[in-house]
Amino acid sequence: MRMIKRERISKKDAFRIRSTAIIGSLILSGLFIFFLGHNPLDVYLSMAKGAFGSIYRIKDTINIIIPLIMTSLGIMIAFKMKFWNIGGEGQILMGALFASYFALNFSTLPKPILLFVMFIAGFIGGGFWAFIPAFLKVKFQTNETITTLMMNYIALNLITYLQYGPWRDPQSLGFPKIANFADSATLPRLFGIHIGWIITIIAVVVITIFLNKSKFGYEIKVVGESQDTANYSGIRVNRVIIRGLIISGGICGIVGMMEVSGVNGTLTNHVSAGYGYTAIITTWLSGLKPAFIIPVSTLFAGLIKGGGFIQTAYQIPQSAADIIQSMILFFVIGSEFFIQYKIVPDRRNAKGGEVNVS
Amino acid sequence: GNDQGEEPSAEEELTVGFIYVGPIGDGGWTYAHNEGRLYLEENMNVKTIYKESVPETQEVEQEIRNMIDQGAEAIFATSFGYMDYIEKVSKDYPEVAFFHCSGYKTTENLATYFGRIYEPRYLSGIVAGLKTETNQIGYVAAYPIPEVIRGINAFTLGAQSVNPDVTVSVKWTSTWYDPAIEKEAAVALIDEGADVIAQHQDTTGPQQAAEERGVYSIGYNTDMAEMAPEAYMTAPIWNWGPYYVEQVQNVIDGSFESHQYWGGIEDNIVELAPLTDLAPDEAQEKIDESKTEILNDELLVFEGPIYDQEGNLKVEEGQNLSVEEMLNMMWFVEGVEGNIE
Amino acid sequence: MLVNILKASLVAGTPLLLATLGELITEKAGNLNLGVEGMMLVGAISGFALGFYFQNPYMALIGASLSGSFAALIYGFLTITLRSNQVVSGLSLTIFGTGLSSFLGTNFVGKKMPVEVINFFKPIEIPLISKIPIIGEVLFNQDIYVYFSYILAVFLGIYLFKTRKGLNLTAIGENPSAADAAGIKIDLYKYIHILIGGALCGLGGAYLSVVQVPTWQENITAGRGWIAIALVIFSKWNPFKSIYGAYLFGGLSIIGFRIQYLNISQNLLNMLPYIVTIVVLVFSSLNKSKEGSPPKSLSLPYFREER
Amino acid sequence: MDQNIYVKMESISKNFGTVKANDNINLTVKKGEIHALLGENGAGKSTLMNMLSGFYKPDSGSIYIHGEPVKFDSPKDSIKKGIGMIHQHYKLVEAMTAVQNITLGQKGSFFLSEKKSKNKIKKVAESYGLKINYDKKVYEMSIGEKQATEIIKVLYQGADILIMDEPTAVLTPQETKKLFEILKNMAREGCSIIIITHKLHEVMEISHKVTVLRKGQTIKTLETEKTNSKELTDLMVGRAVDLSIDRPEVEIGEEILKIENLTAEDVDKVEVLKNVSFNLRKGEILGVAGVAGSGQKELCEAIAGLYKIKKGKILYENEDIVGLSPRDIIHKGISMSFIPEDRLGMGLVASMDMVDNYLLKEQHKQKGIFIKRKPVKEKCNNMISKLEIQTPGTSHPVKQLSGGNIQKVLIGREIDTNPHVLITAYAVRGLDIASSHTIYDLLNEQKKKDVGILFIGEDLDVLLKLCDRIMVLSSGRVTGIVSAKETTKEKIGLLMSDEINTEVLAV
Ligand SMILES: Nc1ncnc2c1ncn2[C@@H]1O[C@H](COP(=O)(O)OP(=O)(O)OP(=O)(O)O)[C@@H](O)[C@H]1O
Ligand SMILES: Nc1ncnc2c1ncn2[C@@H]1O[C@H](COP(=O)(O)OP(=O)(O)OP(=O)(O)O)[C@@H](O)[C@H]1O
Ligand SMILES: [Mg+2]
Ligand SMILES: [Mg+2]
Repeated sequence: MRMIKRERISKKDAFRIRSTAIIGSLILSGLFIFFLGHNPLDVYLSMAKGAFGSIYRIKDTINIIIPLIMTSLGIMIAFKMKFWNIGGEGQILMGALFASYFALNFSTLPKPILLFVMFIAGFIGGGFWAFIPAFLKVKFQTNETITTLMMNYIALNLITYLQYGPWRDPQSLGFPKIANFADSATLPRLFGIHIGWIITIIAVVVITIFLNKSKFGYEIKVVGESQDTANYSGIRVNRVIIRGLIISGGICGIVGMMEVSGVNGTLTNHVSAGYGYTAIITTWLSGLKPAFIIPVSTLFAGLIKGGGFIQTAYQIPQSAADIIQSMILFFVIGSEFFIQYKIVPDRRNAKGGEVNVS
Repeated sequence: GNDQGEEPSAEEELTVGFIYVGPIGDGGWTYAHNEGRLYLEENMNVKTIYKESVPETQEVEQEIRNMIDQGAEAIFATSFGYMDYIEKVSKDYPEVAFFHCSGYKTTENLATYFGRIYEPRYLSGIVAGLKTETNQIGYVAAYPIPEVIRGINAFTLGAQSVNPDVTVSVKWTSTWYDPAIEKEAAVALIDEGADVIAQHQDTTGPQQAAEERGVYSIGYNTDMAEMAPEAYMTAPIWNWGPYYVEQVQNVIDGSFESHQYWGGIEDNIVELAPLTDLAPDEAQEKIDESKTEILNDELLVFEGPIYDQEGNLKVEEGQNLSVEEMLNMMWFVEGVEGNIE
Repeated sequence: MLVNILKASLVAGTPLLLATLGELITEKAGNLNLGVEGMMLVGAISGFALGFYFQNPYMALIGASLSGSFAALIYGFLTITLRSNQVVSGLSLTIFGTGLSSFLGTNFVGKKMPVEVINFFKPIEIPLISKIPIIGEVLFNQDIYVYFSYILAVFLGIYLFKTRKGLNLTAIGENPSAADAAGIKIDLYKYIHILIGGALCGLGGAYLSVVQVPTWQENITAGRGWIAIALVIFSKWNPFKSIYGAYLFGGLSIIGFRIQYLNISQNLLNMLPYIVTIVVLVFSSLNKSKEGSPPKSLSLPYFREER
Repeated sequence: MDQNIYVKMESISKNFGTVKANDNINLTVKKGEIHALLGENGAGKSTLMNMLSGFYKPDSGSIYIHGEPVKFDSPKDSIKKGIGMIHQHYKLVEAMTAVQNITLGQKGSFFLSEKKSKNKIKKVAESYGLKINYDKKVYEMSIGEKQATEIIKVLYQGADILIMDEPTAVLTPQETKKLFEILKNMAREGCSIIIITHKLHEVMEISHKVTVLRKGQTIKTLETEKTNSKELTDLMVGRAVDLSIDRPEVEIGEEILKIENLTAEDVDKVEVLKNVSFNLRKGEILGVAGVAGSGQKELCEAIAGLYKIKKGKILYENEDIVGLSPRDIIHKGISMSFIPEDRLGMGLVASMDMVDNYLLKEQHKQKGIFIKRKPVKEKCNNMISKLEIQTPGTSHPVKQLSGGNIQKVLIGREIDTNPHVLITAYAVRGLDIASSHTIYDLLNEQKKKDVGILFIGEDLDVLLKLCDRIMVLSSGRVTGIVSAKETTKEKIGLLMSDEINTEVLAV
């Protein structure tokens, strides 16, 4: 047997391969669930119900889908430039922090104005947090994987510091809690979900157009493919990287703003909820295409939600849900191989023998 | 809807939900609550469901709704940060009884509960005060919040009640949960001369440090005797089970009412773990004495005169700290070395 | 005081050093494995569980390293044989390792490592040299795990820079196609080094659960795996330099307890290691020499027939 | 079977997707024979050799080495059978020294001993008259040195079957001559050598036999002595072709580009251009000759704004453009086009299609924040038909095109901007004869449009036939500028070897 690269694969075949992978992973996880003493089918059904089984749950799941899509969009822009931004987590936190500053200190502003200010502040907070590694990268060629990761920890400690120190709500009996936002700082709801979903839909459309049709989106792609070429063709590479990263981080920052304003109603060091890391996976699984980010994020949110649900339903520990989630991931990731390559029988050497390898 | 995983049992048993902030395997705070849940299951014919590692975000609301979907009629939420979310949800489900640990907001059907762990901490201070030879006790603590500070103060007062020369040095770790870091903090304290280590942390890291360095220790949350047999003397511990049984019984009987519960030693929700052989000989006697006084309300831990670190008189002779003042305590008593920052 | 800080830094740096070395040789083979945290956790629980069951320190070590390798094998199969994206495979491995370790660990919470194991890992004074002022106490009065880790770093340094196999490995990380043309078995090398890397990460995790705080607690590594990944870059893919990196970082993570009288918020002090990492990275990137740059093929899959 | 038949490949086929790279190819090479492989770009030469060296696995067919059937699963298997290949793109580890590269993958003691290895390597190398600096890192090496390292590596592995894929494409005539001496030497010692080259005179000079491939098929194997360039070309292309290079007479116009005392340094502060001065006039092709690494690349990049200049002036229509970035140069409307040496690394984006590659230059002309692809698509289609570019369409990634076609896309794009100055670096490197001639024709066409062309070349015959003047660079200095009609290969060769000849500077 040997493998060869596929030239092209039809959508149907690709779909077939991916579905096979998912079914394979379900069978394997099913065995695992079976050994835990449950009926796998029931558990899967329960997962689906847990994620999409009622209006409430659908809303809850959408509350995860929104930040996942937005963060993936942000990270994708950086990834297009081959700038490995794994700092989504910190950028979300900083966006949340900046937005919270206005929510806490300017709550008397009229609601639309305050929300707009918070939105911009969120963008700036995340953008600023991404700007630092971007600047270090273009100025000193500092490895961005590490700097963005380190920035996550710094942001987390900064918020913890504020939460336990200067920003602690004096009314909370000394508990380390930042005050709840006033109504003027709370995102309005539409169909029972904060309007972040509208922002998200707009963002998907805008970013799709931005990447495919705008000059800047085009420049981002060129820089990602080859900096030498970009330079040669008159693109200011450093500037594109810095601007691109500000947008990338800014979008993550908006996630932070939406989470504090639309979901939690206050700032805590949990707002990022791991979206910055999960989005790396969803971004990659969607092949850096905005349109695919939506279904992938939806499935992923379902997996998170459903996986959490079976703990209460079956007392299957959270850790088992993580194991199932990672098994599904392993299969899906591995299946990409069969989309890119084909295994064919080795038909060489009709007459010949083996090479005599000592 | 009701999509329980298991077949409903013959009799209509009550379902009780627990929401934990950490993993039940933390060996500390959540572990102690989960022990309470198991105690409840053992002692009553109820079904319990739980969810671990629920962050203090809006996710709490979701988990509560999930549990109610599965028939939960009583829900215990065991972290302060859940307060606002649980307050909100409690209004949506007036038929469900909610219990929130360590918070202060109540509604018609939302009660709060907590324990005066500072009482057993005071008692554990006595053990430490008697044991120390260097008169320097180390205290590894997570975050400077009133709950922790109150414990440190009570501990210090307890130690001083038997040994006026004692100082308690505090090291903040900025984490509830990192065994290695907590251990390192304790090691630093030992290096600075402490010969007894106490902790307000959720892992046994500090116990380990004491064990290794040949000094003595006071645990927290649960009995940690097994973890550091050559260091551990006792621990202020949580005992949530009886409260859970009592309250669930109330729910079954239909006698549940919203309340603010802050139980002490007399309620059996907090206690001092049995002393080990390592505790000084006279400790048991001293403790029994103080414990009786506490039970009789003769001894109140924060009873004047109490001076703060700068020597200012904070509580005058004959005065007591009010509950409010205790809940807002952000100062150290005299004899504590460390900053609240 | 200084001696104590240094000694504690070594202890705090040991899990980091082992994991850093594990990731380092993985990256030398051209594979970026972001699953260090997962491998450490799997190693930590397996080390604890086996040590506990068998009351035997060797079983703990074997358990930790084999389970780390097992986790690495999943990653290796995905990225070597199936040529999957390394970043995503590694992240998934972290999810898997975190889940698996806490799943397996449920029964071990609150259990204590038997004395046989604890005694085995007590500090051992090395005769004579432990009497050298400062250095002796810091370097030669530690547990055998600490000795093992820094000796291993030196061995790995020699292996990478002075042996034929090390040269071949470096070539694979730099230019797999050239290595292939030179007749080096790329996949075999990758598998072996990724598995060894996993074993070292597993051992790093087990240092926490078996030696440092000999108990099992969920998520016992508390993010150290990520720091190890940073330390590989910090040490410029040089095992010798990873010694200072790990100990410096270990030191920074505990220095706060030693200078708390300065009255700086612990939360702010906690940022220190991360800020220092960035600053050091910036300074080291000022030096533009080709030495100490990442393996060129890092995180790129290799397919011989690809153009 | 005959032990003297070192290589026998029988009905070898290999497909890449739908591309039939090799279709039932046969090849036989005897002991001591130098066998040339000839064919247009994409004929399948490299593919065939990659199968012989274990890099690719054939879809079907048989291979016999020294009469024994073999089945290679990796290059390791082929090395064991005494096959060594020097690839079109060198397989060297940049960050390692020559010794390290050569010892790579070799059996031996566990610990490395540089000294012992070096002595052993030296012995092998010197027996073939090869000399290099063994401690130099590959990234510091000139192309010639890299090649020598590759050859030594293969010899050190004990190969008696040597495959060289376009070894001379990047060498100067002197270096080529030296290489051929070595190859002849090796053949005498009993090695079999397979060499791929696009230069017919080299085939005639060195080979005993030549096999012509076309579109993946074996066309014919001939004895070199019994054939000639004309026949080979016709076999290769499949029809009769004209191999002469035109030099259209155009009235040389006014000066458009003037370089004065240009000096530039590389990152290690070594001067790579030293006081370079020359001028370029409208309607002329100024050739630049020199040993590889004499500063040609830096000169082009400096003019295009891509290389930092230490001192000196670059006057474009009397305006100094030193210090301007490529973007500024483009935005100022300076009509200058640069066709870089590294087409897929600098001139084009490999994974993008033709339209997006065209946009690299075109986007600057479009107004607004959006990109308009429609008009560009039209231009691309025009280009395809005008330059006869072989491609499935404008939305096909350029990396999937053959080298010649990629080069046409690049040149076509640059020419479409109607430049006044056109700078090309190694425009025909790696291109087959037919493609090369298309490029020459394109350049001549531009010349007729009064464009000033700076042509960096490596083939002196081509420079002599195509250019109006030739400037020679040596170690970053201009050692002479001569009129192409009045000079000879020998004279230029002399200038290339570092001796300033003030007489000829006067031209
Ligand atoms: N790894 C590969 N993947 C896909 N297609 C390939 C690959 N290698 C070669 N091809 C295709 O196979 C055909 C033959 O290519 P090959 O490189 O063998 O030509 P060649 O004769 O060496 O040409 P050149 O003179 O340009 O080097 C071309 O169409 C080429 O695009
Ligand atoms: N020399 C030129 N020829 C044609 N169009 C030009 C030229 N210079 C600028 N333009 C166009 O004018 C517009 C504004 O120019 P410019 O590129 O400076 O925009 P910009 O927004 O400042 O770019 P950047 O974001 O890179 O700074 C752009 O659409 C650009 O393409
Ligand atoms: Mg501009
Ligand atoms: Mg070729």
